[in-house]
Amino acid sequence: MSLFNKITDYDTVKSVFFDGMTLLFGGFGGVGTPPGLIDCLIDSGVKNVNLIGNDAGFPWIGMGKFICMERAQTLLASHIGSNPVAGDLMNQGKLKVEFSPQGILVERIRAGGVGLDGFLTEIGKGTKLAYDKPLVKIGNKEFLYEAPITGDVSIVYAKKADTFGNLLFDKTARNTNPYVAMASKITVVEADEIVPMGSLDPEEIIVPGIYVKHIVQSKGYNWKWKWEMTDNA
Amino acid sequence: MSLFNKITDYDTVKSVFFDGMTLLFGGFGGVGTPPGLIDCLIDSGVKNVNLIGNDAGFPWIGMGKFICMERAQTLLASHIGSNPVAGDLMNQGKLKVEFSPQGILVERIRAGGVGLDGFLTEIGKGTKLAYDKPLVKIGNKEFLYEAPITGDVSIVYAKKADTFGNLLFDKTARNTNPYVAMASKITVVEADEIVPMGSLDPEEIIVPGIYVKHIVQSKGYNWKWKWEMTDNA
Amino acid sequence: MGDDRQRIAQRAAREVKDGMIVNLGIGIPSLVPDFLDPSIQVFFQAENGILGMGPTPASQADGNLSNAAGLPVTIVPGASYFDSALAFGMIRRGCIDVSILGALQVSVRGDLANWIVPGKRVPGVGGAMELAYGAKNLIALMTHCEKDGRPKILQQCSLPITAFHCVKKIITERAVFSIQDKEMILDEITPEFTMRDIQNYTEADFTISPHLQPTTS
Amino acid sequence: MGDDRQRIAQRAAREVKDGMIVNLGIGIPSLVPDFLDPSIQVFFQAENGILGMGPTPASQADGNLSNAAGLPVTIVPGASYFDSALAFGMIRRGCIDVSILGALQVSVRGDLANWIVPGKRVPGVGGAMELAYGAKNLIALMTHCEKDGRPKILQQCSLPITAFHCVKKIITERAVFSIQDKEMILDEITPEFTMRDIQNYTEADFTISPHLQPTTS
Repeated sequence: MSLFNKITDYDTVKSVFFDGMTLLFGGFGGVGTPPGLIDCLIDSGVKNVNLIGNDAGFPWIGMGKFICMERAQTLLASHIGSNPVAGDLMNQGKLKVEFSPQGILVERIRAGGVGLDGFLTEIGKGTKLAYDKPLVKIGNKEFLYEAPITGDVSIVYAKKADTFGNLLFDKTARNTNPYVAMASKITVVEADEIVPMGSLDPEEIIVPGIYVKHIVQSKGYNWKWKWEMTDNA
Repeated sequence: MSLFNKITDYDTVKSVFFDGMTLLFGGFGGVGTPPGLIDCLIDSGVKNVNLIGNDAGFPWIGMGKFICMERAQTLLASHIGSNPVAGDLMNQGKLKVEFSPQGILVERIRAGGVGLDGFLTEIGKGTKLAYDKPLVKIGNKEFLYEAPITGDVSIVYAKKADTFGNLLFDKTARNTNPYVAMASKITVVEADEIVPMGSLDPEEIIVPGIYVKHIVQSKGYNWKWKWEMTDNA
Repeated sequence: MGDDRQRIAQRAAREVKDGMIVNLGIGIPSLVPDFLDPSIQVFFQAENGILGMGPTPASQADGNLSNAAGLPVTIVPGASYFDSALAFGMIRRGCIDVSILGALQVSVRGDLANWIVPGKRVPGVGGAMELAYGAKNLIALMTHCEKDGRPKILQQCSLPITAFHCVKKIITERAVFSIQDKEMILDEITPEFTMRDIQNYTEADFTISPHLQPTTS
Repeated sequence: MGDDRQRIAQRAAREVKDGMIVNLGIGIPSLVPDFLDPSIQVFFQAENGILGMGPTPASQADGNLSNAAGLPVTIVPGASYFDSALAFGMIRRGCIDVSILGALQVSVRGDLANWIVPGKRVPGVGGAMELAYGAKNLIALMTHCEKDGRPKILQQCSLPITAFHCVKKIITERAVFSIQDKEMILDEITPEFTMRDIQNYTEADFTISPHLQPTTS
């Protein structure tokens, strides 16, 4: 595992996960959530995980698969409507869900990823989502303080990675992945294609490899999208 | 000047500049500062301009050319060492210079460009640069509050623009340009190449055209770099 | 009910003008593109990371090209992909000319409630707070009443608020209201409904526009 | 003087180990690559927006490919370009293994002064504050004294501070000091200099390492 060759296998990645860890995951409605790493997370047997990501996926898609197993203790997300199981677990007290405005959440992850100590915004002021957030007065105006987010482990889905971990993404599968990749102590990338260093155009790299610890080869999405199903079963 | 065709000429751009405006400019040591727009700014005759950018360029390079004409009243930058004229004007009281840490400055411009109300950091705490910045206590820690920066006009140098204003940049000429492009009421882009909509790969676009108001054709750098000169005259 | 949703979307489509940057929420707003004047050119933004979204693909949908609801889309010439931080940067910065959102309730002052029905539905807040904060114009679409007839246009929302004082226009299958200076004005009534149909099923106080019109499609 | 700068850079090069991410400041630090062990592989980061910077081009320099000092450079395989916000994001986030900066003064507790001589030189602070904050290891390079012999390694800096308690090592043409727990330790003396040469020209209190060595190149 040198600076310049970070390719590994799913078995090695399993040992990166641990009970009670804070796990950041890329993806938006499952699009851009790394399918092989979700299975790897499930196989690892870890529990009491604190999840941070855009949403709860669908029950059979993305992080939804793991959430449905009741092995997450908390979820910080902007939306769980596509995964009714998450809502049920929340209402039953089995999953503590904290909601964040979607763009604020990804900015908080970015703040963690770029080493800033949080930011101020008026978004959400006066709503239930703001109840425990510090108010900061600057001049005559009051703002909500949004704290930076960092994790123990981040899982990310890339279209291409070189062996150093330089990443680029595919269309809307980019979404939160670039900042999720920057915000944890250990970042694991699942890539559709792994190429030698020097094969990527330096202009097209979205995430420089400096943030990446492990790279595994993807076999692509292993779930059906909702719109691919003949019925909603 | 429709949403989908923003190409114009330098004469039209002149009328965008005005006395006392706050002007944000892209570039790092002159690299990525739009040479044609600097000349256009000079030709426009405006004065008492409030400049915000990474540095003061060199006396014959980048924003340095304009600064040497004593038509800027303030400069917010991280570095002016490459333009001794700027230092002289500062020491003579003819140019009010405020220094910011380099990465903090570009983050402040980004904060303005993405509609956040500033951020917190420990960088610069206790130094002379922090003298008038609010201190914000979160938990037991005190941070400097860094305010967002926005401008009246931004000038930006792109490698390619399509007629909508989608932009991409060339190597290290990217630097602060993407965020400068987002942070003013009016953004003017000088591009080495202007192409029809649909000619750019949607993945390679760095700045979506939504931020751009005017596009002009560049003739490239019209100054000699320091390392191209036979002596330092 | 299906008809109502179509009718609301059809009326909402008239708010979208040539050259606009438009963000559509999930639910009824996602039907708006079906009713756009084909002579106008607009750019649809999606908060997962597209500017220049096109219609649903006729075939061969791509799992990595979807809108913010996770449904497959296409792109138009001039489109760009970016990360969601930039997508919301655009929204907060005021680059969206009109945002059309589904609503659960709207108050007389333009407060929007659309993210949770405590103890029952928990969709989550998504990007609605940012859209309410940043969009130049925010239009709320909803059926006029609950299924049991209870009004959704209220003096005060009973559901948790998404954002305060943000809705500028409400479009239902019965009427169109605008909200100016925290005051609600009835601008249009759908021809099949009477003034009493509106008054009895709208809790919020409103004034009637001197230019009151029948809603045309 | 030219020799001193080369000598300092040559010693500093030994601090750069295989597999490191390295950021070099302007001035003496920019000479460090000339002295690197050719058997090691490192990545140089530049705060204008490169990871994987290579040497000065032999010919055909590109005006749009420069380091943070504005001088032409090249890139190595695996390099990437990015904006300066991300460049400083890496720096603040602790991705830089070693940052080697030029200094005007360093205090006994590792305070760094390198951005302004009030009323005289006004270079500006550049990226030094962020590097001092974020780099895992910060090494300050400077000549041991002013031209008139006044020391630069002080109990307290007289020049405005760039960042407090950040310098971990000082390399001059005369000596190498490390700073641990706000205490300064003399680790090496260049063979041509005596202990008195160090003591007389260093204002800061320091202890002598039990492993004191002559500096080798």
